[in-house]
Formats: sequence, structure tokens, C-alpha cells
Amino acid sequence: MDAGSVTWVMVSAALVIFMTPGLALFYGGMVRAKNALNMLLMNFYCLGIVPLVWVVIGYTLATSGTSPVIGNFDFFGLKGIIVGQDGGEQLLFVFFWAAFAAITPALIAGAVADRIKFVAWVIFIPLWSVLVFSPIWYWIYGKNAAGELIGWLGERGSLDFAGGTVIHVNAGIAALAAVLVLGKRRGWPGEAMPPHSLPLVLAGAGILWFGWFGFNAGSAGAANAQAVQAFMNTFLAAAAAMLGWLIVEKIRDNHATTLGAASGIVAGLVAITPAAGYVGGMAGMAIGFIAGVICAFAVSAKFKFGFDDSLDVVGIHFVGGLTGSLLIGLFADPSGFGELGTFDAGLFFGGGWGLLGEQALANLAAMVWSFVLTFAILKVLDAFIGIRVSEDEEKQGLDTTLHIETAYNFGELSSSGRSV
Amino acid sequence: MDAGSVTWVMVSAALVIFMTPGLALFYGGMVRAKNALNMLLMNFYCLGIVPLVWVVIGYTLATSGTSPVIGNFDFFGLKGIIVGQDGGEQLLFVFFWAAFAAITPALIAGAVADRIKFVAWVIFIPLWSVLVFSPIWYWIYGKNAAGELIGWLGERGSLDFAGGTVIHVNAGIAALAAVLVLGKRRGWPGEAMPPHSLPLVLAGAGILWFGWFGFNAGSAGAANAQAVQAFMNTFLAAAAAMLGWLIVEKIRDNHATTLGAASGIVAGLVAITPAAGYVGGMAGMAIGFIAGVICAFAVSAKFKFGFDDSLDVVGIHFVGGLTGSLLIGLFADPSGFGELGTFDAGLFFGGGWGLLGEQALANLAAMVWSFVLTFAILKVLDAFIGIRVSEDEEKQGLDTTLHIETAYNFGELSSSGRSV
Amino acid sequence: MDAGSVTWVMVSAALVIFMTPGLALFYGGMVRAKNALNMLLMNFYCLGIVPLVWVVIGYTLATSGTSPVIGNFDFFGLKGIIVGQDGGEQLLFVFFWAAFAAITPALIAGAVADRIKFVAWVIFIPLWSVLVFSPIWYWIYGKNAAGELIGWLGERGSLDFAGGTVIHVNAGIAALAAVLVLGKRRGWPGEAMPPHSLPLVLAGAGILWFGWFGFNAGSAGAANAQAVQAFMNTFLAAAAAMLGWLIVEKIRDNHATTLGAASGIVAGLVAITPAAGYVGGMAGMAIGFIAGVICAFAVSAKFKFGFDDSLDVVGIHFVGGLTGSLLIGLFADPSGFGELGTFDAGLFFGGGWGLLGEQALANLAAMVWSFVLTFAILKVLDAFIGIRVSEDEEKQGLDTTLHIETAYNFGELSSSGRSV
Amino acid sequence: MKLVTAIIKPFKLDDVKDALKEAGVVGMTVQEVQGFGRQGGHTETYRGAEYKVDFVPKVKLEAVVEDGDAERVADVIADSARTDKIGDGKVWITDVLRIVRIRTGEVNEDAI
Amino acid sequence: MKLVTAIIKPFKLDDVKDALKEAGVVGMTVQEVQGFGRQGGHTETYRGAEYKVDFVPKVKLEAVVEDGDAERVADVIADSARTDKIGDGKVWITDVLRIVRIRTGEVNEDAI
Amino acid sequence: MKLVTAIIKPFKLDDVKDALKEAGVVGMTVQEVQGFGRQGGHTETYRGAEYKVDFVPKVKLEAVVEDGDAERVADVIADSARTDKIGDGKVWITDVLRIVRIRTGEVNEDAI
Ligand SMILES: Nc1ncnc2c1ncn2[C@@H]1O[C@H](COP(=O)(O)OP(=O)(O)O)[C@@H](O)[C@H]1O
Ligand SMILES: Nc1ncnc2c1ncn2[C@@H]1O[C@H](COP(=O)(O)OP(=O)(O)O)[C@@H](O)[C@H]1O
Ligand SMILES: Nc1ncnc2c1ncn2[C@@H]1O[C@H](COP(=O)(O)OP(=O)(O)O)[C@@H](O)[C@H]1O
Repeated sequence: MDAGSVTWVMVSAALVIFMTPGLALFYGGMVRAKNALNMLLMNFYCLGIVPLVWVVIGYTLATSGTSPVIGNFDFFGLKGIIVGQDGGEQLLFVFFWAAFAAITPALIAGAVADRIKFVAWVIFIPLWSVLVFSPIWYWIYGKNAAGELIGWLGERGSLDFAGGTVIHVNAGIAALAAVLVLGKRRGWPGEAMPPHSLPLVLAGAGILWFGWFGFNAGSAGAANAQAVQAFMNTFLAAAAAMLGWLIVEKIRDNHATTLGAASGIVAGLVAITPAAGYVGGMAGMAIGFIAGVICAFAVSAKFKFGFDDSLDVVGIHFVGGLTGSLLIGLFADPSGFGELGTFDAGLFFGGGWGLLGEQALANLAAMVWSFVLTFAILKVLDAFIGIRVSEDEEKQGLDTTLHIETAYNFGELSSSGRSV
Repeated sequence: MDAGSVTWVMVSAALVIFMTPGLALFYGGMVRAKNALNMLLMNFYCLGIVPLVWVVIGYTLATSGTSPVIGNFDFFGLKGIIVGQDGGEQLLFVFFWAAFAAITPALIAGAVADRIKFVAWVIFIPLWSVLVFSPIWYWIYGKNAAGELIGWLGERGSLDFAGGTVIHVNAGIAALAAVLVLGKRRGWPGEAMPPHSLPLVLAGAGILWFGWFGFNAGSAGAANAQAVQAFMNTFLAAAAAMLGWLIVEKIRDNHATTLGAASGIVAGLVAITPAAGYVGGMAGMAIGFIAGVICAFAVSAKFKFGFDDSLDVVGIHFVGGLTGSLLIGLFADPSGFGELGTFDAGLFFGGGWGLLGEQALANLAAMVWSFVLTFAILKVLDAFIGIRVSEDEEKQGLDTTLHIETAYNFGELSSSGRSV
Repeated sequence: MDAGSVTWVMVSAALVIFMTPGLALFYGGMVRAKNALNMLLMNFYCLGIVPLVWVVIGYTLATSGTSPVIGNFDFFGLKGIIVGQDGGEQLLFVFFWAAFAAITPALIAGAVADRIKFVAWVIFIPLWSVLVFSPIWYWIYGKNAAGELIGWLGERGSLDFAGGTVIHVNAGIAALAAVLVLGKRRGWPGEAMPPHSLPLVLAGAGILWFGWFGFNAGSAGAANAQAVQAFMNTFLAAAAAMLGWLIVEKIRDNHATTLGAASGIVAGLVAITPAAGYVGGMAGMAIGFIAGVICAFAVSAKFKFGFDDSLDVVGIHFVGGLTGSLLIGLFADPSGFGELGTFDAGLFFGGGWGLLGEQALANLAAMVWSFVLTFAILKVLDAFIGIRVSEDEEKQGLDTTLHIETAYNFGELSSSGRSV
Repeated sequence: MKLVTAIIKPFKLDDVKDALKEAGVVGMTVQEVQGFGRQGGHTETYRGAEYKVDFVPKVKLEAVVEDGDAERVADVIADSARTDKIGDGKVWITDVLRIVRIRTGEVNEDAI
Repeated sequence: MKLVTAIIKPFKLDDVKDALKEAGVVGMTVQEVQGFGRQGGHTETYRGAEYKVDFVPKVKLEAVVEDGDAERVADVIADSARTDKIGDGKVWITDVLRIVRIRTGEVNEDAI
Repeated sequence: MKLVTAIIKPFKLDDVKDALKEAGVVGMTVQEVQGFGRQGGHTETYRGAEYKVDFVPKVKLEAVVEDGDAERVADVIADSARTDKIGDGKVWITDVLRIVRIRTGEVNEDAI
């Protein structure tokens, strides 16, 4: 692997790692001030535990072996991965993908905000990473030693450039399962629960967009033409989705909002994730715009169906990811990628309905596995330790009750107090 | 193009894209809390609309063809730009430059803060990008198919490494035109309008400095000696300008301020932008220091002349950009760049007055075009839809009136309310 | 040097430069609101003055010549460093290391928070950089023209991959000296002085972690196997340290905190800094975890010994850096690095006690020099200009008294006031 | 006229406001305050150092009402703010000599 | 002595303060409050979900003055705070039994 | 009952609170306010433009006490809040007609 591509993947890994703090700010700004730290900590915790779980067991389960459904223990605890032997090529992808593994369950934090016990979250995350994330990753990206796709979905020709199905649809449907187990926040939906700091949300959105270039263009695995195209698409899709969302708001609510812009950006980024390296720039723009419009409506579904997905993980990550993933079936265009264009074409580019079918199948499979397992894990946890905080804790806020801290101490009064 | 350079330009593009959110925080922290979201949204909106406009029409007008003044429609809608054919080389610069196109009009937001109608901004930005940005870009950077400079200014030997004239002088003088059309904020200058969050301003300044390494060193277009020199200069100029500004404050006001440090950084970055790849390190330091000192005084001009440039876009971007651009005429030193030193030398390095004259001409041309067009666009907009918010909206703040959101909801009271 | 590696070092430099703003937010969020700007400015100032001092005098003292203890003036003011001659290779490291030089004294700001005169800080920083930082750097990293280590510690085989001794132990012990000269804050330890914005602290921690990949993996000086390993270790150590700290908190205090997570991350990053390119992934994880646990206890030492190290620079940077540096003596494993494994092995990998001894010696030498010089510089400064603010300034806060600004102006009341 | 002042738990504000509206109180002014009382505060821990915070967030509500309404309004507030847990707060009544509506210059009963 | 309390629009504070200074009032205390009244609140929208915020930002101003000055001071406030738009606020007067200047221990008229 | 209201310097709050506890006052309510008085404000400078900020951060403390305790409590506050520097603030006493403890419905002396 040339030094330029090694650099690109290292930079991309750093960018993807930076996304989890970005997500923490994005989500943290959206909750009420009394729960802001809990949200930040739920996200940061994922960046603490998941890389460890990944290098010990998750990576080997997600990548090694010859089965169509799950890896083996060949790389257990980084066994046999020696940078002095392969110039670091394998380890490079161990940590690049570890960053993906970390942010995926962190996405779920947005759904369970304001009411999940921190200890339940602490246990849930590593379990989910091993039982849900690694298998689905394997189904789509699993390769044998010769580099051929052998996961049962990937082998059929399903496309998922940077994790639309594996990450966003997966986390989004898990979020739905989680809120069904957990129940609504007290007061929802009657009571106003406005974001406590939209500047924090926007800062987070900016970091997410920045990091997403590593997420998508880095997923080319080299500084090549596909990376360049994925970069362009990531830029255009987010931009177009922002506009799509703002247009819906302007027409429907008569006002374009800042939270709408931030939400649109994320929706577009989610939607382009599976498609980034398979479509041309104008298609990337279209995918983003469509996702921006659809997600702007999808976030209202929770009021209709009555599930309290606090920060719209379902409406944005599940719906946006599914939208992008299915649109590959229409827009995939290998002709623009020269020798890298080894994937199937979508309907609009002469490929027929086949790819769309594969995309539907892959997402369906991921949804079923993720929903069922997530539901089961949380039900079991609930039975053993209880996953929901007490009424008093919820009312007073999780920061002072679970973490005995407060997010902000601006005034003179807040410094009042004595050490004990 | 080697993978290392592809990586460098991709990274630089991501960095420049990250600058617009950085600018949003920088500006957003400087306005009053009641207008913070409007400022954030004006900036983010540029990152939404301009890339789309750029790939559809702006890029082709700015780069294609054979005329000395404007491009043609060869690349309309990315037509014929296929990554599979050139390894992505052309598309790489489409998005790298799209990031520049996006932040340029965003700079103007600082001048019109607190009083422009959002809908006017929404229409103004794409118009300005096509009518003002693309032509000036073409004059300086336009090349023919053989790679020779053919824009009427570039062809004469004007130097503008990363956009001192095309971006900062251009946006800075447009800002002046805009505030002349728009008028002063109610209460200005008598009433205090202090920054609502200086930590946000500093966070933004940090992001801007970080991103500016991509802006300037990325403009070398490759990971070469010129990129390295541009990087060093970007570092030193910002540092020296920070000190220059703080020294002025200490002497004049008896106190060095945080906002002064942040402002100095940006002034230095602006000034080194046109010069970064043409001067040595000590000259870079000098340019930064000079710009820091000059801009620290220039921001007071608005009080003398009575134009309400809210966040000093004129005093920093116009004055800083012009300073740096003219100083190229003194400090340009091709001798240090080996075979990349194909540009004219400045006065201090044996080049005579010629280069300084060219720099003056280029800036003058950009100023005239930008001022006149900006003034005209806004006058027309004002006649048709009105560009200024009502007195009540201005008093209550644009966040609750235009975007029906509030930036911060810290206390318990702010969650009081019911869904309707 | 190949373009891929040039790109990697440029990116790494940008990342390390970004760390100082990150540190500013991390520290700035931790102090009380009335001193937030002073803290931000102390950090940003380091990024202003130190690069200038470094290119003028610090770099040449730290790198040139043939002495075992200090460089000469060969590169005074960047003399003879011409990018056109070597493709920029030397200048690349001038600025990469300038970023390290800048953040090192900035770390000390955390210890002297809330009470040091800004003018004293302004004078202290360049003195410290030249008198303390450059010599210690030379001892460990100084090379002759042939590229052989000739600093008296480096030549003996001391290992310090990215600055555990040179940066963290050095700054950490200087912090101790500084607070001994400066004395405690009024009210400490009886009075509560809680962080005024933990979201800001977490944002800073995220930026620090992100930037630290450039710090550590960039210190390989190329996009090679060692860089890849250093990257992995930086990821795992920070993650494991976060968990280590949280586990201590959960057991000792019964609550895991957000500030604990942020602190653990930094402790792990500090500890892995000296070791990043010398150990395998599992050792990196172990070093991080050990440092997280040790530092979680070490931060309480100040209460026992009665020195007011405001933000725990000693407990985290000194203790963490020393921990990591000594653990190299156990975990260094050249066998995994192929031809890059030219360093000694640690105790656990067949290298005996020798390396541990060298590590102890190097840290001891750095500690003595740094402590004595820092103490002396501040005592002299105190005698001449006084280094501590007045009681009134300390009570009212440094922002309004030293910088005549306030960090936050959220409410309507704060805009009340008139220009004079 | 009388000024009815209440210190209540923040999350009860919406209930109290609704009850007051129903009771015919058309104007009131509220603000966030910090209370000290039997309820006690809480501890916070930063890097292992524990602090006692004595004050608890409360909301203060003030309404000027006609003389004859004061006791009833106080009771409405007390009833709607009650959670039966310590820290529910107080309501007190003081005398108002004169009140003016700024917009119109109306005084006393007309100004409420 | 009397305590004059006013609820005013925030952006009128500077005008009121200047008017009071001119009228010889040398001390006052202000704070940000939230008002509920005829003026009504506003709606906010987050991701399409609309909320009604009933409270409006106001400023509360308190000044202890000599008995004879109270009505005049109330009028000065009312006049300088008036915008003739709904929500201009109220001024009311209550009785103060005793006031002490902490610094000197002076009481009543001397302490104002 | 009487309401004792004090405007004090923020950093004296802990001292005052401790003194009041010692003096047997078991409940109080405090909030951050901005004061205008002899102490004067300060100037701030942003990009060379200077502004005068007239208001100074203060803390307002309110405690309802029994009639006989009011003067003593006021003195305790004044004594513990005094720094002998300008801007130490005021303490004043007003009359309370009735007070109710929300939790129990107890009134007057029992409710304090
Ligand atoms: N004497 C008092 N004067 C003023 N406010 C008081 C007084 N006593 C209590 N309060 C306020 O009432 C709140 C609740 O009082 P507390 O003693 O905690 O519980 P309870 O009201 O159930 O007896 C306190 O936090 C404080 O704000
Ligand atoms: N009875 C009252 N008691 C206390 N404050 C009141 C009362 N009525 C109104 N206010 C305050 O005065 C403000 C303005 O009152 P509002 O009814 O909106 O308009 P107006 O003063 O023009 O009649 C309210 O926001 C509230 O803060
Ligand atoms: N007449 C008044 N009414 C209400 N509050 C007052 C009055 N005079 C002063 N204050 C409050 O007391 C504070 C201190 O007053 P000031 O005149 O500055 O000093 P001192 O109390 O030492 O005379 C002011 O900031 C203000 O909050």
C-alpha cells in the first residue's frame, strides 16, 4: 500500500474517531441542560469501550474465516497482526473500522436520551457491539483470505459503501427497539423539551460533516478515484439535504430553522453513506435532496405512532439510511469509475431491478437481526438490573443524580458550596 | 497525480469545508444571543447552496473556455467530469474550490448581522456566487486547456496564492456595499452589543486557523515544497498577527483582550492567504505582524465613517486581504522555491515595482466589480422584497421571529410550555 | 521524502496545532466563568509567541550542532532552510515541532489558573520555551548532521516517541514549581470551584484526542508501519484510560462522571505519548488503563500535600507522562516493527532492566532541570514585576479586570450599557 | 391590592400557571431562584473532590391581586404546587399600596 | 420608606435607568424575569413539533425610596418605560419598615 | 411575620448563609441580581470600542421570619455581609400578612 493511501486511511480514521465527540455535542446540545452530561458521557463511553471490544473480539468476528455468517477467532486480541510484517496494512483497517464500530451504538443514545440508567448503557454497548454489529458487518463486508466477499449478503452483490445498512439502518432500527422496551419520557409529548444549546448542536453537525469525509471517502481504502467521487458525493448530498429539509420547513411551518439545517445535513450524510462510492455527483445530490425531504417528514412519525425516539434516531438514521441504500438500486453507475467500477448498475443506469432487490433484502435482514437482538438484550437487562431511572432521577435530571455533576455553572451562585 | 497529493488535496478540502462551521461559531459567538441562530444559519446555508450552484454553473464559469473574462458552459452540471477517466484529478479540484466558493459569501454575513431578512440572504447568496465570485475567480485563476493562465489579471502576472483578492478583498468590499444598502442596526453605535459567547468565538477561531492550513497549503495543489512553505507561513503569520493586535491593544487600551487575539489570528490568516506560497518564513511573519497591527486600527474606521459593519468584515477581510496582497509586491521571492519559483519577484527581492503595480490593479478591478454588483443586487432585492427585518423583529431578535427557535434554554423555565 | 509522508506530516502538524485551541477549551471549561477568557487567552498566547520564538532561536538550539547538551545558532531565524533545495523536508519538521513547542508551556496554564498576572505569563512563556524546552528537547532528540542521536540522553538509548518526558513530565513538573512560587487560590481548598462548562471541557477533550493522532502517529515522521502502530496505540490507550478512570470513580465515589471520562482520556493520551511507536496494541491498551487508574488517584495528592494545582497538571501530565515513560522499560518490543525496530527491548520482551534505568534517568534529568529553572524564572519575575494578581482582581475574576471582557452575555441585561 | 409571592418547585410551574389562569389570575411574573431550607442540597464530585451545594433550584412566582382574592389565590397556588414531598415551598402575602399599568396609566384594581 | 417595584420590557431598561438617575434615584436593583399576561407568548418549532412558550422576558426593577418620593418615582418609571404596546408592564408600591446600609450601618432615609 | 430582603455581594453569600443558620434562620431564598448604586460599574472593550456597564452582579436574599426576629436577622445579615467597601448593599424589612407552607398547609409562624 502506497504511503499516500496509508496517510489517507490514517487521516480518515482520525476523522471518524472525531465524529463521536461531534455526535456527543450534536446530541448533547439537543437534550435539556439537566441531562446534557449524561448524553455526552453515553457517547464518549462508546469511544472508550468499543475499540477495546473490537480489537479483542469484534474485529475477528467481523472479518476472519470462511463462514457466510460469522468470523472466527483467528485475530482474537490482535493475534498475529504485526505491523513489521505487512507495513501496517491490516492494523490500519483494524482501527479505521474500530472507529465505525464505536460510533454505531453511540447513535442509539439519541433515542434513549433522558431516561436510561447509565449502568444499563454500560453493559448494553459491548453486548450490542459483539452480538449485533459484528455479525451484520460480516454478512456484508466479510471476506476470505483471497479477498473475495463471502458474507451471505455481500456475496450476493449487496452494496453498502460505508455503512448505510451496517451502521445507520442497523442503529436506527435498534433505536426503535430500545425505545419500545424503555417507554416514553415522563411528560412526552405534551411537555416542551427544547434543545438546551443549538450552537452546540451546530458545532456538532459541523464536526460530523467534517468527519464524514473520512467516513465515506476513507471507505475507498485508498486515495483513488473512488475516494474522490465519494468525497464529492458526501459534500453534495449533505448540502442538498440541508436545502431539502429547509424547504420542507419553509413550506410546512413557514419558517426555516437552524435545527432543521443541522438535521438535514445529517440526513443527507446518512443517506449518501451506502452510495458514496457507487454514484455520480448529480446522483449524489439527488440522493441527498430526497433524503432531506423524506426525513424532514419522517421525524414526525413518532408523534403519530407514539414512540418516544427522543432525538429522532429512527427518523434520520433508519429512514435516511434505508433511503440511501435503496436509491443505490436506482443510481449505481459503475461506468463512471473505470476499473474500480466492478459493482452492479442500478435501474437508471441499465442494471434492471436486481440490485434494488438485493438492497431491499440486505436491509431487511439487518433490520430483523438488529431489532430482535436489541429488543432481547434490553428485555433481559431490564429483568435483571432495570434499565430505566427512577421518577425522581428523571425529574431532577440525570446529571446531578447519576453523575453528581452539573453541566453549567455560569453564575456566582453556582460556585457557592464547600468541600466536604 | 500521486496518491500523496490526492490525499493532501482531499484533506485540504475537508479542512476548508470545516472552516464554514468554524466561521459560523466565530461569528455566532460575536453577535447577541437573540441573533445567534440566525448567524449560524446564514453561514451554514452558504455551505448548503453554494456547492450546488458551483457544480451546476459556478465552476464552469470560473474555469473553462478561452475568454479573458469568463468561462463557458463546458462543465455545466459536472458534464464530462468522470473520475474513472482521470483518476479523479479534475473532480478533486471541483470540490476543493467549491469549499472556497462556499465560505466567501459566508464572510459577508458578519457585516449584515442582526438585521437582514433571511429570505433576502437566501436569494442573495447564489446570485452573488455566480455574478461576483465566478467572474473574479476567472480573471485571476482562469486557465485554458493547456494550463496557461488566460484570465485578464492572471495573465498579466497578478499573484493570489489562495484567494486574498478573489476571496477576502472581494467579500470585504462586498460587505461594505451591503451595509451601505442595509443601513445601521437600531441603537448602533450608542448601545452596547457585546459578543454573547467569547468561548464560542475562540472555538471558531481555532477551527478557522486549523482549516486555513488546508486553505493555503492545499492551494499548492500537491504535497510539495510550496505547500510546505505555505503551511509554515500560515502558521507564522497568524501567530505574529495575534501578537501585533495584542500589542496595539495593550498600548492603546491598556488591556490585551481575548477577542483581540482571535481577531488578530484571523487578520493574519487573511493577509497571508494571497502570499503564502510566494514568500519565505520571515516575510510571512512580517506580513502577519503588519496585518495584525493595521487591522487592529482598521476596525475602528467604521465608527469614524459611520457604517455599521457589525463584525468588522471590512476592517479585517478587506483591509487584511489588501494588505497581504500588496505586500506580495514587496516580499515575493521565487528564489527560495526552486523549480516552483516561476513567479515574479517583489521589490525587496530584486523584482522592481512591477509586481506591486499588478497587485494594485488586480485588487482595484476586484473591488470595483464586487462593490458595484453587490450594491446593485441588494438594491434590486430591496426594491422587490425588502431586505431588512421590521423594527419589532430586530428588537426581539431574529431567532425567535425568523426561525422561531431560541439558541439557549438553560434554565428550568425555558422548558415550560406545551406542544400545540 | 515521498508525497504521502509529506502529507502525513503536514496533516499531523495541523492536528497538533489544533490541539492548543482544544486545550484552551478543555481548560477554559474547567475554570469558573469569571476566569474563562483569561484561561483561553493564556493558551492562545502560547500559539502566538512560541512559534515565533521557535523559528528564531528555539529550533536551532534544540536541533543543530554537535554538543551533547545544546544546539548552536546554525539555523537562527530559519537561516539556510530553503524549501526549493530539499523539497521542504527540513521546514516540514520545523513547523511540526513548533506545534509541540507551543502546546508544552500551554499545559502549565492549567496549574496557575485564576491567579497569575497576564503580563507575567506573557514574559514567562518565551523564557521558558528557550531555557527549559529547547535544552531538554536537545538532550533527547538532538542529532548530528549524519542523523545520529547526540543529545546526552538520547545517545544513551532513552526512548521518548512523541514527548512523554520532553513535553509532559517537563510541563508537569514545571507546573508544580509554578504553583509553589505562586501560592494557592484564595478560598482553596474550602470553597467550591466547579467547572463552569463541562460541555466545553468535553469538546476540548474530543479535539485533544483527535489532534493527538497527529502528535503521536505523526512523530513517526512518515506514513509507515510505526505510524500505524502509534495510531492504534493512541486510540486504545485513551479508550482504556477512560475506562480505568471511570472504574476508579465508580468504586471509590459510587458515580462515574463526565469530567472523569475526559480526564481519563487525557491521562491515557499523555501516558502513551512516549511509548506509542515502541509497543504493541495490547501493551498500548495496558499502558492506558494503568495510567487511567493511577492518575485518577494522583489528582487527589494536591489535597494531601496542599499545593493548589488548579486543573491537575501535575496529577495528569507529570504522573501520566512518567508512568508511560517508565512503562516503556517494560513493554518496548522492537520485534513487532520489522526493520524499524531499532530500539531496545523492555523487560517483558527480553530486554532486561537496562531500558527502565535509562527511562528513569532521562525523566529525572528532565525533572531537575525543569523544576529548578521554572522555579528560578518565576521567582525572578516575582521579584521584579510580581506574578500574582491582587485580591480584588482574583475575587472579581480575571476577565473583567485583566482583559475588560466578559465570557458570556446571554441575557438582555448584559447588553445594557452605552459606548463611551 | 395584595402581592402573592410563592416559592415552588420548578417542574410544578406549568400546573400552577394553569390553575391560576383557571382561577382568573391574568397576570404574573416568575423567575428562577435558589432555595435553602429543610430539603437540603446535594453533593457534586469533580475529580474525586466532593462539594456540598446547599441551594436547590426553585421558581418564584409573584402576582398582584385584588384584596379579596389574595387568600384564595394563595390557596390555589398551594394546592396546585403541592407534591407532599419536602421542599414544596411557601406562599406569602404582602400589602400593595398602589399599582399602575404602564401602557395605559390605569391604577389599582384597573391595573391588575 | 417605600419599595417601588416595576416589571418592564428589557430593552427599555437603559431609558428607565437614565430617567431615574435624572429624578435623583441613586440606587436600584434589577433582574431578568419572565412575565405572563395579556401580551401572550410565542411559539417555537423544533423538527416540526410546535410548542407554545407562555412567558415573555421582562426586567424587574426595585428601588427603595423615601415615602414622599414613591408616587413620583413610579410615574417616572411608567413614563420612561411606556411604548404604548401591550406588555409594557406594571409598577407597584409597597411599604418598607426599615432599611440598613450594610457598609455603614446607617438606617432608613440615610441608607437609601 | 416580616420579610427581610438583602442585596449583598455574591462572594459573601456563604458567610451570610452560615451566619443565618447560626442565628436560627432555617429557610431562605436567593437569586442573582444586578445592582446600580454608588459603587459604579466597569468598562468593557471589544475591538477597541469601549462600553460602560452600569450594573454590578449582586445576590438578593429573602427570608420570612417572625415579627420579633426581623431586626436581629437584618443585623446578622448586615454584620456578616460587611466588607467595608462601597457596594456592600442593603437590608430592608417589609411586612408579611400571611404565609403558608405548601407541603402541609401550615400557616404563619408554623410555616416559616
Ligand atoms: N423562611 C423562609 N423565607 C423565604 N423562603 C423560604 C423560607 N423557608 C423556606 N423557603 C423557601 O422554600 C423552599 C422550600 O423550603 P423547605 O424548608 O426546603 O421545604 P418545605 O417548604 O417543604 O418546608 C426553600 O428552598 C426556600 O426557597
Ligand atoms: N397581576 C400581576 N402581577 C404581577 N405581574 C404582572 C401582573 N400582571 C402583569 N404582570 C407583569 O406585567 C407584564 C405585562 O403584562 P401584560 O398583561 O402582558 O401587558 P400590560 O402590562 O400591557 O397590560 C407581564 O408579562 C407580567 O410580567
Ligand atoms: N435605593 C435602592 N433600592 C434598591 N436597591 C438599592 C438601592 N440602593 C442601592 N441598592 C442596591 O445595593 C447595591 C449597593 O449599593 P451602592 O450604592 O453601590 O453601595 P452601598 O450599599 O455601599 O452604599 C446596589 O448595587 C443595588 O443593588
